[in-house]
Amino acid sequence: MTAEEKSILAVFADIDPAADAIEQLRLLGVHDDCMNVISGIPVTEAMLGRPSQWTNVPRLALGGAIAGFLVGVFLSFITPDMYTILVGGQPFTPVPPAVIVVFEMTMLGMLLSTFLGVFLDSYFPSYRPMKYIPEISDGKIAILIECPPPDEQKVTDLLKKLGAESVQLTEAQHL
Amino acid sequence: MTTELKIPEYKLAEEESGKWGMVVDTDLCTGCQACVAACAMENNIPYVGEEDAAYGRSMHWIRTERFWEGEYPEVRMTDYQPMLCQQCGHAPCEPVCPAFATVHSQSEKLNLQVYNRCVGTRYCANNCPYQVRSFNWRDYQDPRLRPEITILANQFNPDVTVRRRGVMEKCTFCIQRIHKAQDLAKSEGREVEDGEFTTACAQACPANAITFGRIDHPETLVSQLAHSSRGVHHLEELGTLPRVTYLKGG
Amino acid sequence: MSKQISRRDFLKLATAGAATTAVLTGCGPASRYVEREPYQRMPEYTYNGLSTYYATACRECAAGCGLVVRTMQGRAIKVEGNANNPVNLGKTCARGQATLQGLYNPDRVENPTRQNRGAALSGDALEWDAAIQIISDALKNTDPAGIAFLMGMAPDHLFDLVSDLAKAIGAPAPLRFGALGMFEARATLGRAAETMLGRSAMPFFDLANADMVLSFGANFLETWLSPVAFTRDFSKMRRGNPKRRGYFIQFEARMSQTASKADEWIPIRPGTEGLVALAIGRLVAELKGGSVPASFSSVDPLEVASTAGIKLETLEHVAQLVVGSQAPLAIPGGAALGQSNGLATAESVLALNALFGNFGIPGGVFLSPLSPNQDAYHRPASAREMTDFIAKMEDGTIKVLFVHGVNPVFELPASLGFAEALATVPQVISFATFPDETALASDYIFPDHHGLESWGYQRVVTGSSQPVLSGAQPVVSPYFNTRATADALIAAAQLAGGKFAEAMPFADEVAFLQGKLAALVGEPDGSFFAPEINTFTAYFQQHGGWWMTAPALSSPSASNALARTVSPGVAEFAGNGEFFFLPFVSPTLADAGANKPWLQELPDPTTTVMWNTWIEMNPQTAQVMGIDNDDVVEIVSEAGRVEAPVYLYPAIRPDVIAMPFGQGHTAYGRFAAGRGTNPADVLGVRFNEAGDLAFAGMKVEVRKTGKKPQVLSRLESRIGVYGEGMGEEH
Amino acid sequence: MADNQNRNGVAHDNGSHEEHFREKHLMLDPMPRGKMNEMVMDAMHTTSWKFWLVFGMLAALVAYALFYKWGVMILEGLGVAGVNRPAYWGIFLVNTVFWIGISHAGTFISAILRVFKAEYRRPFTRAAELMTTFGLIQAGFSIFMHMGRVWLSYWLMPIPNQRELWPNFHSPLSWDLLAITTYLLGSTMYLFLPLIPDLAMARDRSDGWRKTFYKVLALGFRGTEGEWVHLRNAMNIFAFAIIPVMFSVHTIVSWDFAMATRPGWSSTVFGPYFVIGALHSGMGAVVMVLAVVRGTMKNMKYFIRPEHFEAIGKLMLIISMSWGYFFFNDYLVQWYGGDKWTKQLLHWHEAGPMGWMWFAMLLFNVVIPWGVLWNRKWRSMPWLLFTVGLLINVGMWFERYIIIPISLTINRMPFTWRLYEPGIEVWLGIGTLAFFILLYMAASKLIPLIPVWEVQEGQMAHSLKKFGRETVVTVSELE
Repeated sequence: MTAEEKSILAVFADIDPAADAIEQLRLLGVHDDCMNVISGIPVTEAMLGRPSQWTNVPRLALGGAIAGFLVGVFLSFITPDMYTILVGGQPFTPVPPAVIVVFEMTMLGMLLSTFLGVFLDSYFPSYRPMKYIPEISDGKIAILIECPPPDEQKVTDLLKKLGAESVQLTEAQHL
Repeated sequence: MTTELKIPEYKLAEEESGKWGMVVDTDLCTGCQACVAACAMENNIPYVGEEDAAYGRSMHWIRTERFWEGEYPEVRMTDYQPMLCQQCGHAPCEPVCPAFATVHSQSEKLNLQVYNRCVGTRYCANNCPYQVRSFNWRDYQDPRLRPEITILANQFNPDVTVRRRGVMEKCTFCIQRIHKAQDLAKSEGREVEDGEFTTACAQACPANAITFGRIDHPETLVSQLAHSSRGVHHLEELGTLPRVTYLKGG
Repeated sequence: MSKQISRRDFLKLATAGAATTAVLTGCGPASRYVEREPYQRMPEYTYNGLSTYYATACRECAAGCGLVVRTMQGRAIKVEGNANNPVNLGKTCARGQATLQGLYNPDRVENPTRQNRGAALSGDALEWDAAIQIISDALKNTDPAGIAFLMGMAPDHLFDLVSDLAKAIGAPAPLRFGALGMFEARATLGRAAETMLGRSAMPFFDLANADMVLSFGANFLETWLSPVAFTRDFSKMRRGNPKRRGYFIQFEARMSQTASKADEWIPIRPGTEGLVALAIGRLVAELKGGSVPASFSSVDPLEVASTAGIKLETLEHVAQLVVGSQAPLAIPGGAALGQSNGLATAESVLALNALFGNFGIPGGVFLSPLSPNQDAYHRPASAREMTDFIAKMEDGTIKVLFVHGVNPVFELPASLGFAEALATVPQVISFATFPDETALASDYIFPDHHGLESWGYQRVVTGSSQPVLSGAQPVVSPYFNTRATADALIAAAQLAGGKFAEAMPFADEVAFLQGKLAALVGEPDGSFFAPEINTFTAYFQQHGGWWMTAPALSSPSASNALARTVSPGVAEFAGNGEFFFLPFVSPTLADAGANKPWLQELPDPTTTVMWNTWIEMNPQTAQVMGIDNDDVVEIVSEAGRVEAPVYLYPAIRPDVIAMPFGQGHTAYGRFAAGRGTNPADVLGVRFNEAGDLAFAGMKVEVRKTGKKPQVLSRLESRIGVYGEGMGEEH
Repeated sequence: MADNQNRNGVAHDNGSHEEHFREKHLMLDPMPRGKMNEMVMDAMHTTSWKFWLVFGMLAALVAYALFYKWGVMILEGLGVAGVNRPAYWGIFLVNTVFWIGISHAGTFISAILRVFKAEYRRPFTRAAELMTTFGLIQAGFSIFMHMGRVWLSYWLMPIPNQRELWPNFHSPLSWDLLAITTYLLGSTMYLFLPLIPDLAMARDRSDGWRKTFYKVLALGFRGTEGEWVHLRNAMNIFAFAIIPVMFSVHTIVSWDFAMATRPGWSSTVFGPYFVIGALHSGMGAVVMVLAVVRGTMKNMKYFIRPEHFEAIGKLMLIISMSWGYFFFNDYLVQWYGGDKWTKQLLHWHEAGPMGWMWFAMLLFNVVIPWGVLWNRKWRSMPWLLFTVGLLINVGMWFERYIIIPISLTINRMPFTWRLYEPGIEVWLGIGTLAFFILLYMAASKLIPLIPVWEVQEGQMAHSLKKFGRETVVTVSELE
């Protein structure tokens, strides 16, 4: 998919017609991979009958948590040995305070990596031109057919028949 | 045949001895303030002026406390009680400092204050049960703010850092004197002898109420006095293991 | 104790450097000065990081304690006690410690100044040559009978020099005065010693060896006579003998710092101390059985108890304690003697000692030895003598007045009129180091060095059983353009020529000193032996003086004391006020400490007040009068009035008002001027039989001023110590 | 969340009944998304001269009270403040604890209520979450002001000095630093994630500098399936993870005190006591903010309705009761222990010169909230809740003031006891308050204060269902 290519963008006001349209398009031979749904509210894949989306966010979160845990361990058990200082008759590397440090660093690692995970998975930030129309943020559901469809006119007609508010050829533009 | 049960030697924290110790005989202390003045002169302690002094900001490293008992005519003043850093073995001030600015010396078994590492959170002072830490609330020693310091500064002890605003300080058991004595002893290839030097307060005390020395040597005067039956430790129940023993009562 | 040996070792180490320099370089003042250098620059004669220690004498009061001053790169860094000096044995008081703040005081007189009696330091600097010309002219052009010297209380080399000069030119002998001497009632002690102990000398109380001490107003732990020595002796009395702990009872209307260390504080009515002493004596004599001497039998203990405002049982209890003790000792002093019957009180207390049978035995009463190069005991002038002096100023007898080491405008009660009299003296030349009130009221100020920049010696009047001459030497070179008064006088006398030059045939101050020390050369029983004067002077500097190794106390006879009848009666009080007025010398500031910031910031031992003057009142009295802490009240006497904030002091008789002396300067530098008030402003012109001021013989009124309360700067917490703000019960 | 008014079974006319529901409940009063977008954008763009007046005054106040006065304090030292021995800590730490407390409400609403699917949260999660971030910024200011040598504060960061010396992790202040950093970063990220779709919405409806501003911030979000999935996953993780962080932050703040060997401070209940206290003041602050937003901003009466005040009021009542419980627990244990110093301290609290504050604290934190919030009608009144929220905040500030400088007066050395009298820190405290409001005002004009997509999602999920004669609200789970 390149930005120059034009794609069909069909805008629906409701979930039901959009779900119908996706089903019909699939019958028309438009592969799921060629379709993308853009919506102003989170519409689940199940509602639209779309295949499950893959996300790395939970894994990244776990990875971040582990990294944070290790940083916490480093801070509370390794750094005191680099320059040993006795305070208040406590051991150099006491466990109870370490629990706190390890906990905070684990959580920080997890939260940071979750946040970064969204960026990574969603390719944020991206200021390149993209296929989009502003009505989507009015709560509309748009189906974006990104592969050249088998029969452009037929698809357009079908979509219109199924209740699309508008069907248009869009090209990528600056948002 | 009986086997002798061997109990492993276990040392209570309380038995852990410090290296340097002090004994203050409150029966002898006359409250004369010579120790306070001597300490201020030795350690470049700033005076804060009337207003700040009235507001609890005076910076004496040692103060003589006294209370009243009863009412006139049966009124009695309690013994003067010089209060200074107790050089706790387990000092509550130490662990709470985030910058490691107050730490325990492993070699001298003293509670150190590292001025140039202090960022002024004042947590140590809050956590000091003896309230013997003083904070540089202002730049008391800055000649730009106090022109008289230009000339008064001639008496500054070059062995002691002059502290600026925002830094905590406290009694150090005159560590500069400890170091000097140790350096001298080392250069002469011997141990520091008891009584070879003493702290400024003990040196000045006209009543000989303050005795300073090695408390880890049983034969020194200070350790003998510290084990006297009149000896008490302040707030001992907190487990701070103070190195200053007060001799109380008649 | 092993400690003492090691301390001596320490001093040997410490003064070794000083000894060699002194012996090798001879003794001209200039040759001994070490220039101030930046700390980065290390001159070749110093070791990196090593200090040089000089032994000298403390000039903060007249006790004559020995000091060892640590210097570095020409700066005085720290004052320590001279462990060998028998007066203080290595110890110092707070004022001694703070002497450096006088040396490096920002408000010193920096140059010889034409002051012209202005309100502030004029800043009209002169050359020293011109200054010496002025002194010379004053000496030469004035009828010797019109030349007067007023000196500080310390019996030092300058006093000797001025005495010699005055004698040689036919001027009246110089007068020594100090507020401490006034509040100590030294003249009274001297007279009482004369009548009861047989000789006018300073009595010596062997506190260290006593086991039952009755003090009648003597504030010996504060400023009295030789406080460091007394504090050491007190410590020995308490703990010196492991078998017993000395017992201490103080009779005083207000709990002073000294009384606060007493096992029993008995607040008797002011002016009844003599009667109480006699009553105790009678009870003791009766308990012991045998005859009761006449002085004692004339008092009725029950009557005395009611006059003194205490219970008879208290006196009986004291008498029993005395009888049960081995070495009882009674000490008269302080406000007890500053009464109309002060002399009789002192005599009564000495008689009590005679009754105890403690004359000349350990723990008893002796006569202090004379200082090594002294012919007789010279006590400082009493207030009555000062009054005569003032009269001579007023009637024009005194044409030129030289003032050194004393600040009478501040120290004398205003009602004596010193300041007014001073204004009538045609020429006043001050040698003050600091711009004090008297110096500002002078025509010229030719500033002397600070004590630590000076040569000299100081005779020790009491405090040691050995005869002691404390030696002083400069520990640093003079910081400002000052000159030793001795040098200035020698130079002026030589400039004047004739009999003046003949009287002062010395090259400089040190030559004069050597002349005075010559008598001690070859003396065998001293702290050191030197065969000739230069070595003697070098050792004198190294040791910080010269003293006999053996005690030289003389034992008075008790028979005279017991035979004599004393009847102190009750003191008379001047004024119609409701309250007895009890001024006392501030233990931390004393008479001249107010210009040292660290002394100002030292909390008063009993009240913990810093930086101010206060008026002590019994809380019950204050409640009745509707007065609270920090309220500014006015004290009105027949002689004057003074204002200060109130401190509700729990340990003072309800009929007594007390106030510390030491603050209330109108000049004397930034730390002293305008701070607090001076109780001397309310003292009247009343004397006791010995000519001492009856400073405690006033009755005053206390008036509310309605002014904004002045919060006293206290170290103590009013919440924690007095429970303020803690509600009804805590 | 059904608000069932017809418990007595009296059936009303069906049509008016639904109308009634619609009036009351935002979730049952749907509006086209476009219309809602417009309303939110409109609210953001409409700025009256009054706004600028207040804004200017606050900006001047921030410049003077916060930055100028702080500069003075940095140059002169802490002597210009009221701290002394023994009250080494003063209003600086009172404010730190206070602002961290305020920040807890945002997380509570946007995380805990999200996890428990309390639907009424939807319109004001962002308003609350903004308080977290802005409150933490003020807490940061306050804690840095407190330091004697603030220019060396980087020494507390977990980085070594040239001798490999790291900070001391034994110190509760080090824990604090890590926890507050974690919380500030976490809550800011958590503020930002749900904001992305709204920023995209704003981007689509703006031009000029605002267009660029939103374009940059929206990161290129379009609302593709993948983006939503990643976002929702992340938000889920955040919602769960930020809760323990929130608890840890205020617990650790309480440990700054509880770790100390001081009478009154050394208490095991301080952790939860402080957390509840934080929520108490935080919820009070949320209602205040909501009342102001509703009262002053355009179109906000639609989004923020009495039902929200009613719901928060109920929470406030529960939290107030919990606070009372913890307070009593702490008090009782300290009292019963009978330690000499603790007894003095408790006495000092009540009978000392600041005893009025102790009683005012109980009045504002317990008596007034309980007296007002039990009544459904009363707690639906925005102005009344604003007042109660204000009083709770004053009361909670008093609580921290009592715990810190007033308790510091009493220690084991009665010779040093001294009352704390605030100095320049009053100005600095006012400065942080002004800065908080200023940031909030700026935010209200720069970012959509209402998470429109969440509101729309909620409206989609809500419906009315009849059970016999009774019409009830039902919510379907869309996620």
